[in-house]
Amino acid sequence: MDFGLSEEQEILQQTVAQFLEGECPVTRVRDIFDADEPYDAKVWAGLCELGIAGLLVPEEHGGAGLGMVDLALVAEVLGRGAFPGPFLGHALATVALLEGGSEAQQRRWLPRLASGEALGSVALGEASGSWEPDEWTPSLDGDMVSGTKTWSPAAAGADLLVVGVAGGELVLVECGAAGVTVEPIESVDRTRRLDAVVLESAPCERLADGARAARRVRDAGLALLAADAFGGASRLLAMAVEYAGTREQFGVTIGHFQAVKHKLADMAVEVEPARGLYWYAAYAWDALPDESERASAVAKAHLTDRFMQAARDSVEIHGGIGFTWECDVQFWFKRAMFDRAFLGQPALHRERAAALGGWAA
Amino acid sequence: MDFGLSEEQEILQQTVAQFLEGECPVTRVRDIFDADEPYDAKVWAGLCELGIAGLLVPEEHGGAGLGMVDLALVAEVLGRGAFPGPFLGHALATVALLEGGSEAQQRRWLPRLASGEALGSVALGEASGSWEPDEWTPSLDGDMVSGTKTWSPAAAGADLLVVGVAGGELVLVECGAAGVTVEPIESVDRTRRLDAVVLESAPCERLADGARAARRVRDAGLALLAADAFGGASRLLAMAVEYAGTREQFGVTIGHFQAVKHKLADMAVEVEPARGLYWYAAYAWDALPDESERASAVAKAHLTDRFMQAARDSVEIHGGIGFTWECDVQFWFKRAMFDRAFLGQPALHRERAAALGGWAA
Amino acid sequence: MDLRYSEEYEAFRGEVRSFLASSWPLQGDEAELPAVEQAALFRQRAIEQGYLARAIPRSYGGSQQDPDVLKATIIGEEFARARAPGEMRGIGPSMLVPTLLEHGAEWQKERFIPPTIKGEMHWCQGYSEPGSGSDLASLKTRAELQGDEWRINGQKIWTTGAQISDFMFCLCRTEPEQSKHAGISYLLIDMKQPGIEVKPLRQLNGGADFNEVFLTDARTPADHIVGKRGEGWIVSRSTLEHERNMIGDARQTKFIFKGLVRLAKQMGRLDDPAVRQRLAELEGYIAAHEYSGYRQLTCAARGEDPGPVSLMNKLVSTNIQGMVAKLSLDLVGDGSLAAPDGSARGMFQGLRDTSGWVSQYMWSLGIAIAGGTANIQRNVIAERGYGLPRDAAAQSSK
Amino acid sequence: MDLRYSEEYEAFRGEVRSFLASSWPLQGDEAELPAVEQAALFRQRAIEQGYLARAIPRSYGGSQQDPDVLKATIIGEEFARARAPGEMRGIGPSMLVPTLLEHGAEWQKERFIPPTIKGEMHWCQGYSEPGSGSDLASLKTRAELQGDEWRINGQKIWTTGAQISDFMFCLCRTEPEQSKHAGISYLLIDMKQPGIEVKPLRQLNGGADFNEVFLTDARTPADHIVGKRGEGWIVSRSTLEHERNMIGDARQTKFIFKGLVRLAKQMGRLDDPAVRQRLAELEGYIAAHEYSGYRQLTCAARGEDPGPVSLMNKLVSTNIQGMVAKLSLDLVGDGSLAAPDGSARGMFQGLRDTSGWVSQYMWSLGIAIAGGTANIQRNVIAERGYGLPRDAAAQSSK
Repeated sequence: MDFGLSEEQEILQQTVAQFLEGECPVTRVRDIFDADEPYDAKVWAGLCELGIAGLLVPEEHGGAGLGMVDLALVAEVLGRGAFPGPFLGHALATVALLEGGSEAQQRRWLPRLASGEALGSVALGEASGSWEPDEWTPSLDGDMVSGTKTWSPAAAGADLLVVGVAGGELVLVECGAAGVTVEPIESVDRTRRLDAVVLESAPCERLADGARAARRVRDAGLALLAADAFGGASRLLAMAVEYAGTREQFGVTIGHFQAVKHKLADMAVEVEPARGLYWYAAYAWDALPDESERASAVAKAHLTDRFMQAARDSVEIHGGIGFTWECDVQFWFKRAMFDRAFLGQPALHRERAAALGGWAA
Repeated sequence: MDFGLSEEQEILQQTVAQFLEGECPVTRVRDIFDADEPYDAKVWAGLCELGIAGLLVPEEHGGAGLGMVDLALVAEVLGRGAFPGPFLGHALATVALLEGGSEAQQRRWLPRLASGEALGSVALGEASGSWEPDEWTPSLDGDMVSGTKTWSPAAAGADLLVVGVAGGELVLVECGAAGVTVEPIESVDRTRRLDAVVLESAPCERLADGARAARRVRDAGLALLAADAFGGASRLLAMAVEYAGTREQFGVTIGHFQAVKHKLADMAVEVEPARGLYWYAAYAWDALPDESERASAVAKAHLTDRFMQAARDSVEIHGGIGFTWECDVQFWFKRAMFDRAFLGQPALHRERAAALGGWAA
Repeated sequence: MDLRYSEEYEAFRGEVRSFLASSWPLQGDEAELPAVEQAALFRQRAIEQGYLARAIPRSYGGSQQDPDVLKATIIGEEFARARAPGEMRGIGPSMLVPTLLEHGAEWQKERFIPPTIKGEMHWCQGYSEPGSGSDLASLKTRAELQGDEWRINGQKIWTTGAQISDFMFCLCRTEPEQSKHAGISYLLIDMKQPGIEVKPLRQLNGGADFNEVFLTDARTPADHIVGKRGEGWIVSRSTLEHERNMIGDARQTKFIFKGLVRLAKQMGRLDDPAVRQRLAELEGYIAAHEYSGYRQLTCAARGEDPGPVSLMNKLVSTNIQGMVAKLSLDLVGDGSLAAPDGSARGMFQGLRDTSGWVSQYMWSLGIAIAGGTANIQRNVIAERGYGLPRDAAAQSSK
Repeated sequence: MDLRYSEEYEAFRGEVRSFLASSWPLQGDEAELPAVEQAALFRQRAIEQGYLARAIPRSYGGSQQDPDVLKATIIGEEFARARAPGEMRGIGPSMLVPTLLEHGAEWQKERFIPPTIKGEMHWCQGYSEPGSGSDLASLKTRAELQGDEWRINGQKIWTTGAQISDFMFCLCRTEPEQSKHAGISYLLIDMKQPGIEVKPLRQLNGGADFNEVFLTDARTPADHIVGKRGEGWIVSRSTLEHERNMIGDARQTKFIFKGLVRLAKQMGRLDDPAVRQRLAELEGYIAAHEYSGYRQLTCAARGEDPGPVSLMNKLVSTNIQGMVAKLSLDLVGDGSLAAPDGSARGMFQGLRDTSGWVSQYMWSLGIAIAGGTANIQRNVIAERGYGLPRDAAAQSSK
């Protein structure tokens, strides 16, 4: 019985954290946030060199052969650093191939995804607000797919899109192909830009076990968003604590005021004990298949709500300055909005958890 | 446009408040709370002498001919003083006769109710949790009624019971009659004890316009509970403020601690601006029939929730001592539980308000 | 208690209506004028009738009416119904003018009030500084009297409308040897001069409704001081009170709540019992705030003190906006993945699309901070409303 | 990360199971003994096996095992599954014994520990006083050394189990000339003496789980002091830590949550989407608290510091109980019109009827107050967990 990190896992987190501090400190995040380019390809390439792109991919396909816990630990660090880049979509595309790809599909794509040579993303959301596989609408006609998806992360720069289609299946679409149009969306979180994808008789390939993979992709996504949310909320807490120790009002630092102290304590009590929710969701994805679906739903709903509230609290503690574009708090504020809405809002996943828990009168 | 009290109304409140301070201070409330007798008949008689029992009754029937606003203003004062006695049931029985009684029924009962010579009460609740008229179950067979009602306030000492029956009608039952059994309930709020009423072919008389009266009784009850809740919550706030100014910890009164100060400010902000909700509900009952039903639902839901929260907050501010039977806070804590549940919980009335507001997709 | 108006007031309402029927919209050639000129023309006529600028003496361009809250309410209602231009909004008419009436020199009233209430002179407020938000007494912008001019150096922040303003009313430290409040004066400064630089301050939601104002050897004549040297603190207090009332207006929260119900309908969520419960719970707060406003209006009309509730309007409004924001975020669904529209909505705009609501979600945080943070409000309520002791932390700094 | 147990631990679990299979319930004549004696007999055998009283040296009646959090967890799980008597509960084994082990004189350990862990000697705690709740350092109960005896005068409050206790461990002021913490000593006082009067304190929900204890010339021998004179504060701190962990147990909150879901089902409310949302939201907190417990358990097993989270267990648990209470009040419906059953449920009881839930609703307030109020917890978290400054109000009293 061990609910803690291995030495390797701690080193993994430290390595990624140090890389970000060096290559993508918050000043760089700000540049990218304000830039037209959706992310810094060099920083992403650096992360790929660290092996992040292929963390889950078996060694025979050129990856590190690690598990969802490891990937979620990385997601926490990326969330803490507000990493601007295509991590999420790439990770989920990789999961789709791992969980539902035929051997040929895996051989073709996994080595390139693992190395970062190819960038993957997913196109799951729809304008109707539907995220759940059984509500997807694009239709297949032989090897062609037609339909419109939205909220696809960094699709504009991707090579491969894993697209959710009618019947809760997944198909592979190459971005350069005919009939594929990718439209940038002005997204709230400029560290993780989103695109709309219009498919008009675009060539595609069905994933061998797409229905299963769709559910695994969703659960992985929920766990990774929960991890990101925990990392982001921790960072907001740390920033608020630091600010309370430096900002002076009425002749003392504002941390002297019990109202501020207690607000910080309440933030901490909301955030800090919730770390295990994403650990458990990721662990269940790896090792407890019966519990994975519910654990990831609970983790995503809870942690993304905590993240959003921490962002509001952090703005409040920062006062007027926290409300400005110049203040770094905004990066996490907007990441919180992303984490909370992407793949469906907390209420959706709470209702799923209730149903999965068999709660009925 | 005047949303304030008349001089007469202010005098009315002061008169009742002074009467309670003199005849039923909190020490007396404690005696009654701990006693077997459900209330002090002498204090109730004193209130009747002040005209409270007949406030709504037209002068021709021996009452004061005032309106629901006046009665609710009295209810606020009684709530503030945690008045232990049969005010609520008596008021609602009187409303039933006023709003649905035939001339003969009114002539027979109103003068005695107005003087306090007869005590009235209502039997509306049922063990199923139903409070709404269209869910009532006792059945009529000619001039006999059979069925079981519960949560009837001070029914044990009443002369007249107004009973909700199938079809959303009301009937008059005399308590001494054959087939009427009144069973005391161990109720949470010992200032307003409740009884169960079992009717086995008990003689009864249909109220001439019972269906209309049933709705008017409910709306009056909601407004009066809201008024009581405001009075009680204000008292809890005043007690908490006073305690914060006297209790010392760490060498200063606890009101010096910002956490305590801000908790008190938050209590005040929840309670104080909500006074107008019960004013408006009562005013609408008197003067704006189209708005009365919804206004009383909103007022009851909101104010009884505020009262309950103020009770929790007040216990917290009082610390350990607030948690004891010896501390006066308990009277209002338990009145809050009464006000919140009697005639249905806030969620019921919020749903009614939503439906009455035409909120539909 | 009677929410109807008495016959006298209904008669007054009739007068207002018939004035409006004949006066707005403008007819004939006048209807061809630019909108701003039409509004100015109409306002002048309304002032002559005694319907606008009622608290302002005729000598300063007002209509000099006896205070009557109910008449003012009726005028507000009828002008809104007729969509006629009402009182000039903004910080000049609502904050500077009352301050000048109370503390200004005669020449200041004559010079500044008429153009301000006509909308010909625009003002911004120079109170907050980067280092002093809630703690205004610690402000650092200095003004030194050199000959017949003040020379002002420092920085102001959160200055709404600085780019389009003609003048700023500004708190400056003029008596450096005096501590805290005692050394501050209230100066009127021409914004159109080389010593003043305005830099927009972009906020969280992408809009830029505030500014930083840098004062570098900015100048203003020696007599452009309101009140005496070192009295700026007292002079400014009445202005802050005005601001708090402005922000706390219950009509705004009712308006935004209607928008929220509309949003729930539009998103197909009004049938969800959980949403209905939350909306109905919120409505309790909205209605309470509205009736509390009626009650305070009545007290004002009667010259009575409504008690501590008058200190709570701002915090109530802030709390409501926080609840609205949270519910709206749930209602917009995926809409919160898209960028907000960046406009400064406060509660005044239509909020008809999800992008506007996302903007409002962020904007609600600014509301909580503007005009004194929620914590300062709580201190005020507890101390002034309920006699609780002053903050130990703040006292220890003295 | 592996929530399974290693082979070594699974083997240990097997040993525990086979011990239990052969040892509980008692067989033959032993099964006819009174329940208390059966439990005592079983506990003695479990101690001999090294399964109970593991942290206590053999010389004081314990089994003196190396600390192993996982083994302790397995023992707890298996004993619970077999419904076998576990570690003695209560304030003596959980609070006094660890304190004596750390600070007690040799003779004190020999005399008091063995009967306490066998359940033959019962203890109560004398810390709180009417005038000093959160602020223990201000306590007033005095003990004077007269010859070879302490004479104690004063009053204690919130003393659980005082009527059935043999001894009290009690904080008294022994050095009146020393200020605050410095003048306090930790005494052990026989409860069965004329100088002690116990008065039950009835609480809000009608039960009486606490007492007042009046000490009037109560006596205890001079050597019944733990630690030195004036060190009582330090001696008591470790005990308070134990209490906080006890109260914060995540298993309890999980247990009560299951009861809440059952209540919702029983009241026919599980189909209400608003109820489902609130339950599921609460479950996020419950699950977080549970996993946080696993993590802290792992840290303890590894000898690592889990960080500030270890300071939060009590407040997390209090917050959860507050949420549970509010939801339960909505679920019981009219049940909250009836009197609570008055029992001290904490989270240990079955909570199978609405009357029990109403009692729990009130009891949750006591939980928030016991063992340091929520505000004191917040101070501890902010100051010790995140390095924020101490309270100005509290400092100014020094």
